[in-house]
Amino acid sequence: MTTGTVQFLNHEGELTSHPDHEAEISPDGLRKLYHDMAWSRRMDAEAVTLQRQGELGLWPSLLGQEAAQIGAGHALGAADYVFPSYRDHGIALCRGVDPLDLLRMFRGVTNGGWDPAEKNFHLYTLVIGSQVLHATGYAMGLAKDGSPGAVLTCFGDGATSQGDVSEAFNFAAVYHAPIVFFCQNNQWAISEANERQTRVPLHQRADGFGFPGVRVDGNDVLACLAVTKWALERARSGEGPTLIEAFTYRMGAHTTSDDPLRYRDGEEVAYWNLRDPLARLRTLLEARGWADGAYFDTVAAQCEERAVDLRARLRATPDPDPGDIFAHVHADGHALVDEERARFAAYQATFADAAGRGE
Amino acid sequence: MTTGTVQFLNHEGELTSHPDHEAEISPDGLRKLYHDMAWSRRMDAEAVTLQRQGELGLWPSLLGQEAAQIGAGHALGAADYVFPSYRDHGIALCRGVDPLDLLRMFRGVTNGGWDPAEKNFHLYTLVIGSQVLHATGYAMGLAKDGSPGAVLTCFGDGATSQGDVSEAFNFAAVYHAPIVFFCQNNQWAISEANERQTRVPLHQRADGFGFPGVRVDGNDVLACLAVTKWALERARSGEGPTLIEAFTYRMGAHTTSDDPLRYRDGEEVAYWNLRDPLARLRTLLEARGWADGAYFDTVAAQCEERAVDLRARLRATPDPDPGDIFAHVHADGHALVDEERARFAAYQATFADAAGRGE
Amino acid sequence: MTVQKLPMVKAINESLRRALASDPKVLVMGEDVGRLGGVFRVTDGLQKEFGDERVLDTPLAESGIVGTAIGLALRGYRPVVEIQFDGFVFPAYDQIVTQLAKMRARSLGKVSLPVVIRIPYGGGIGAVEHHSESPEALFAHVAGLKVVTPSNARDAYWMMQQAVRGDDPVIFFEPKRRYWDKDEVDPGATPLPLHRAAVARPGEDLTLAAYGPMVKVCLDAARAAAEEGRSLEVLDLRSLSPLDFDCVQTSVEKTRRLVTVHEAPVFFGAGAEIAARVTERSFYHLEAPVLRVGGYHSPYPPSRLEDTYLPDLDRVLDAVDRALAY
Amino acid sequence: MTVQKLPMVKAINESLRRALASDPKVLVMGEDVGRLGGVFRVTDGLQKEFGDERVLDTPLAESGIVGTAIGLALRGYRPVVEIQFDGFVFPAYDQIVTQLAKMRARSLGKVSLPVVIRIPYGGGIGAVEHHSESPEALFAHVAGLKVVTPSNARDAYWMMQQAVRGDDPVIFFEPKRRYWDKDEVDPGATPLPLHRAAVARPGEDLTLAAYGPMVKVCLDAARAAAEEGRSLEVLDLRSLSPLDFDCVQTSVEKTRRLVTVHEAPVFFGAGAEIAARVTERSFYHLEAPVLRVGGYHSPYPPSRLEDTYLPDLDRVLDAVDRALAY
Ligand SMILES: Cc1ncc(C[n+]2csc(CCOP(=O)(O)OP(=O)(O)O)c2C)c(N)n1
Ligand SMILES: Cc1ncc(C[n+]2csc(CCOP(=O)(O)OP(=O)(O)O)c2C)c(N)n1
Ligand SMILES: [Mg+2]
Ligand SMILES: [Mg+2]
Repeated sequence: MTTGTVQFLNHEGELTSHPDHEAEISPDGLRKLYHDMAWSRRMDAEAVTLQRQGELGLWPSLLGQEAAQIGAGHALGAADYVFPSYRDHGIALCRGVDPLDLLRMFRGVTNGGWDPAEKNFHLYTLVIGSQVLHATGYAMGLAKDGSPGAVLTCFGDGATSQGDVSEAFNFAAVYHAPIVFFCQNNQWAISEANERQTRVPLHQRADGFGFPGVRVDGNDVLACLAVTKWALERARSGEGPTLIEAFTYRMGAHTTSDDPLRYRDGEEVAYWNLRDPLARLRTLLEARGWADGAYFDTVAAQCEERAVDLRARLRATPDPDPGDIFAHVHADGHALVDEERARFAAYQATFADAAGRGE
Repeated sequence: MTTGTVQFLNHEGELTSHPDHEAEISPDGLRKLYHDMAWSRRMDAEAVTLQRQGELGLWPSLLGQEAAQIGAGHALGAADYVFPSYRDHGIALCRGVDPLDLLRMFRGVTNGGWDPAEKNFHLYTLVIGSQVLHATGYAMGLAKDGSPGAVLTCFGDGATSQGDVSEAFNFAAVYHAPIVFFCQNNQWAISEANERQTRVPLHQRADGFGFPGVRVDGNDVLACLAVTKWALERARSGEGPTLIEAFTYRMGAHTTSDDPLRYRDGEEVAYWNLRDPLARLRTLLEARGWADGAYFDTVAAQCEERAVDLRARLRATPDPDPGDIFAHVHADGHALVDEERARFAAYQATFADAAGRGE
Repeated sequence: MTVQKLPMVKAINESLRRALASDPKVLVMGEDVGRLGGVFRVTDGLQKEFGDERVLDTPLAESGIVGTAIGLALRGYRPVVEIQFDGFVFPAYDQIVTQLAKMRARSLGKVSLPVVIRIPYGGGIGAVEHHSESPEALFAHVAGLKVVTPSNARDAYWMMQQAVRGDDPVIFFEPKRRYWDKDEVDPGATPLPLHRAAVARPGEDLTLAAYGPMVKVCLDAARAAAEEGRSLEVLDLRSLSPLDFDCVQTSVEKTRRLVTVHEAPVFFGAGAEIAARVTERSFYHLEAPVLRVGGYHSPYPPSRLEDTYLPDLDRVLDAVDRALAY
Repeated sequence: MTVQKLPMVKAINESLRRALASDPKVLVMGEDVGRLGGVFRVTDGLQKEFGDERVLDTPLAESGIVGTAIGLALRGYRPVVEIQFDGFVFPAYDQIVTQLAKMRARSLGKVSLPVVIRIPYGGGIGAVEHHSESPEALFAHVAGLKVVTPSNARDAYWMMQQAVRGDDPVIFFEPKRRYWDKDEVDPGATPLPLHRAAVARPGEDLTLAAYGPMVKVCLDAARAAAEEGRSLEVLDLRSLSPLDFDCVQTSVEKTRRLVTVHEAPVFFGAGAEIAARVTERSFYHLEAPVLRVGGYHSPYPPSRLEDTYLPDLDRVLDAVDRALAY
């Protein structure tokens, strides 16, 4: 069992160490991490703006969770498979998912729509906790196949209260499944603070099911990367599941529909603003001379460009075909769906006819 | 946290001790415990026989779990409330429930039928794990009321896999509810041995939710009594929930419908036969001279008499009134149920008429 | 509270406030119902007023919420549970179906479970998946539950009062797209019995039977039809279990034609039960088969398609035309 | 396997054996399905033959079973899940309704979930609570699922073959009171398509539409009626979603009268959907309203009352009389 919270980069941007784990530190690697965190933040901000402008129905912002997600995302190997929740845009980007796919979902164009097998990144799951069981089953399948991959599944602190998540912990333990449970404890489940969800630190939950639980500083990308890598490696080498509690903070609202001022105070937010995951990495990079102002300007400009492109592509996204309502329900057809589709087409045609007759 | 398995009476009938707990030992108390264990075993055997004779549809035998149940049952105070599973006949007897009520249920006369509030003993619950949440809610209510009571809820090793049980653990922890989770780990969930349900000893599950878990020798009535008393006292005095894992053994079949020869070997059964909860207490009582042959004969005769009486009363149990189908669905009535009840009566009447006309 | 024009969210809020104030055993519990006042603000201010022993922010576990509510009810409390959205009731479905619905019968009437489960339901608000469903049939089929759904603020106020006061479990479906529609609420009025349907608009030529969010659509349809000289009667069923078939029968035996309207998929939906029973009751009165307008047999679509998926005025009138063509 | 007379348990057992043998991706999972071979012995011997990597004794958690089966299906497996009894499917209901049923649509067809969920269902075996229920309507209403139920061993064999080979989730209801009834099973035969209804007995005067355990009751009723000179046609629906309305329509347009029979409560049950749709399709052909025989709107009673609760020959014939009296 790992002791204490794993941290390699404190909020002052200084490197620290931990007896049980080791960080990989290279200027190149750190810059890449910084870049991906910056892009996920920029992409996220763009989505929030697009929602404000009516282009999206809703957006759950990852603001503050960039280190957790980019750290975990960088730990993944090509054969690994991710079962995300709905706020894991950073991991999606690491997997090579086109952010437009994420936006299309929150635009209401589709309820998912990307091919999970293409990037080994499953569809977002909105029902809290459900995907954790899917992930466990998938991991059981990996083991059956003798596959070299492992599964990483993401969920929030609130999700740990769901029976499904406990059942998944237990199935994973019993079947010794190659899986990493990656819990982003961002302190809040909408308006409910951690103490409404749990009496003890969440990584401790794993003890009761018989596998290790580790808390990492979720705003420290190096710690998230190192511990997730370690846990994935454990999984791949047949040592079973691990629970990682990435202790982080939801700096923004739960979603664009939420108003956190109703339930949490500015002091807490201010405290966490000082612990911003990007700022501390930037401090480190600058202090070591591994990146300078020009580098950060370039990153910002690149992100800006991509954000502009993303916005343009989103705006150009056509509305879905009404036929989608019927097209994908079953693989082998279903008489009633076929009948309804036909009737729907006939009904739609009456409007076309009416329009045609100039009515 | 209690260390190791709590035991005060080993399977050779010798008294042992434990650093964290203390047994109450008095000849009178031990005789009472022995008596109640003997009666629960005898009653249970009678029920099995009655099932074989077609008087009951099914019976889940408690054989082997007498110490766990009578120990826990004796720990209860009058204000405490029990949420049993379906095999907790021993606790039912301790609470003063008429065993006929239990038998009526397994005869198919009612799906429950007794008034839980009368003896503070809830109806049996057949859906694995459900009652653990009810118990937790009830305990939350006790706390709200400032009641001096606590809740004891029973469930099996298999039940710990259900999401509901984990959710109950968490609710109880978060609300600091006055509840004792009494898990009778009888090693088997029908045909599935413990290692199919959990990777670690079950009492450990509590750690992850933030309250103590204790393993007791479930075939040692003294240990079960002492630890349950301690846990109930903790609950009553505001120290929150406790999980007790009573490590015992289902000596018989899962139910009268089950054939354990299909899935477990005689060696295991023989091993546990040596650990019979009644035998060891009898050994102790005899060794200390606290009971002699005459005492045991009297107990056996008393049990026999009551069994005969129980059998007679069961046989005299009338079949339920068909009107029961409609009578108790709603407290405030329901138009459809009323309509169906009326139609049913009219339909039944046609047979009476037909019979009346000699058809 | 005096007579006021209130949106439905506020009407339910006032009704819960009254319930909490008048009976110390009433509790409100659910995710985010306390400090936040619920994602729709239905429970706004209640925790502040009654404290967190009466208004409980619970862990994120619907089965746990309903399961502990059952336990609290056994202890004499009267919990009003909020399920945050329709699509999230299913983790609690086992507790509702096997425990909440059956415990009274199981105890031969010795135990009652006065638990109200509030479920904001239905579509039309541009939400993401699982936030727009209409699972009422999945509860109406289950014996031991009562299932109601107001269509307007006034009914919402009163039906909540009645649901909380009753001794039976009630699944209380709140049409979220009508949350902000206002109506006059008079806390001194005498309400209709909880399970009585209402004639929302009288008419002669055909009956539209609807509930919850679709009552407004039907009223709009009736107004549109009136302009073409057709007189449609609109029934607001209000309760699905029990369902006021007497009211439907009376209406249908007058109009001789019936169209049912709901958002839920037609297949195995409420319209089927209404059609079957009314046809049985009024076989010789019907001049056309009961026609059903509802959702398609596909998962609720992404929001950009919901206007296509949901019954609207045109689809209702199309069915009216078809029924009148018989 | 050659042509054999088999009880339904054994027919399903053989069908699963064949499925496991012919496709290494097929898995069997559930509580007690391995070492014990299931409480009804449906999976008897399969773990011994195929090993515990193919036939899994799972932890006691239905949501976990279905949830991990979904994950296994995403990984390319074809799990056949056993729910031990009808009343224990509800903890898995959330996974079935919100995940299993919807994932294909959610992915715009990129993902298929070939998961079969076997549920022994129905009453008549003198069991304790939760062991005799008929929750099929609660699945048929849910888009994205297929719901089937054989009435005899031969169909059970073939329908299981088809369910496992298909790429869609199938809820496979097994009428446990017919588990021990024998029928000839020919593994070389050509089966009826999975979702096609069958005319179990042709007749002229009235149609009885049933499925699963009630087909036998209807056949018995038809035989009894024949003695009184009444010719009843019995349909074995076999599939509830989709439901073969063409078959029902054809029959009803011949007989002009229809009685539906199922064990599940009538209210919001399958009979309602059949009545509503057939009445719409064949309005002018019907000489009587569709009558429905089924369970009452009360929780399934204790076993000593189940004979009273369950539709039987008398109740079917009573409905037949009433329908013919129109
Ligand atoms: C089963 C279920 N219940 C309720 C909700 C509504 N809901 C959406 S997000 C959320 C809070 C989730 O908190 P957490 O798990 O901590 O994740 P976070 O949003 O903080 O990333 C809730 C209650 C849901 N989506 N699913
Ligand atoms: C939700 C649910 N699933 C399945 C069953 C069927 N079943 C009845 S008892 C049992 C095993 C229970 O084992 P355990 O919890 O260890 O209790 P024990 O019977 O050993 O006392 C099972 C699977 C059930 N009753 N409820
Ligand atoms: Mg959170
Ligand atoms: Mg057990």
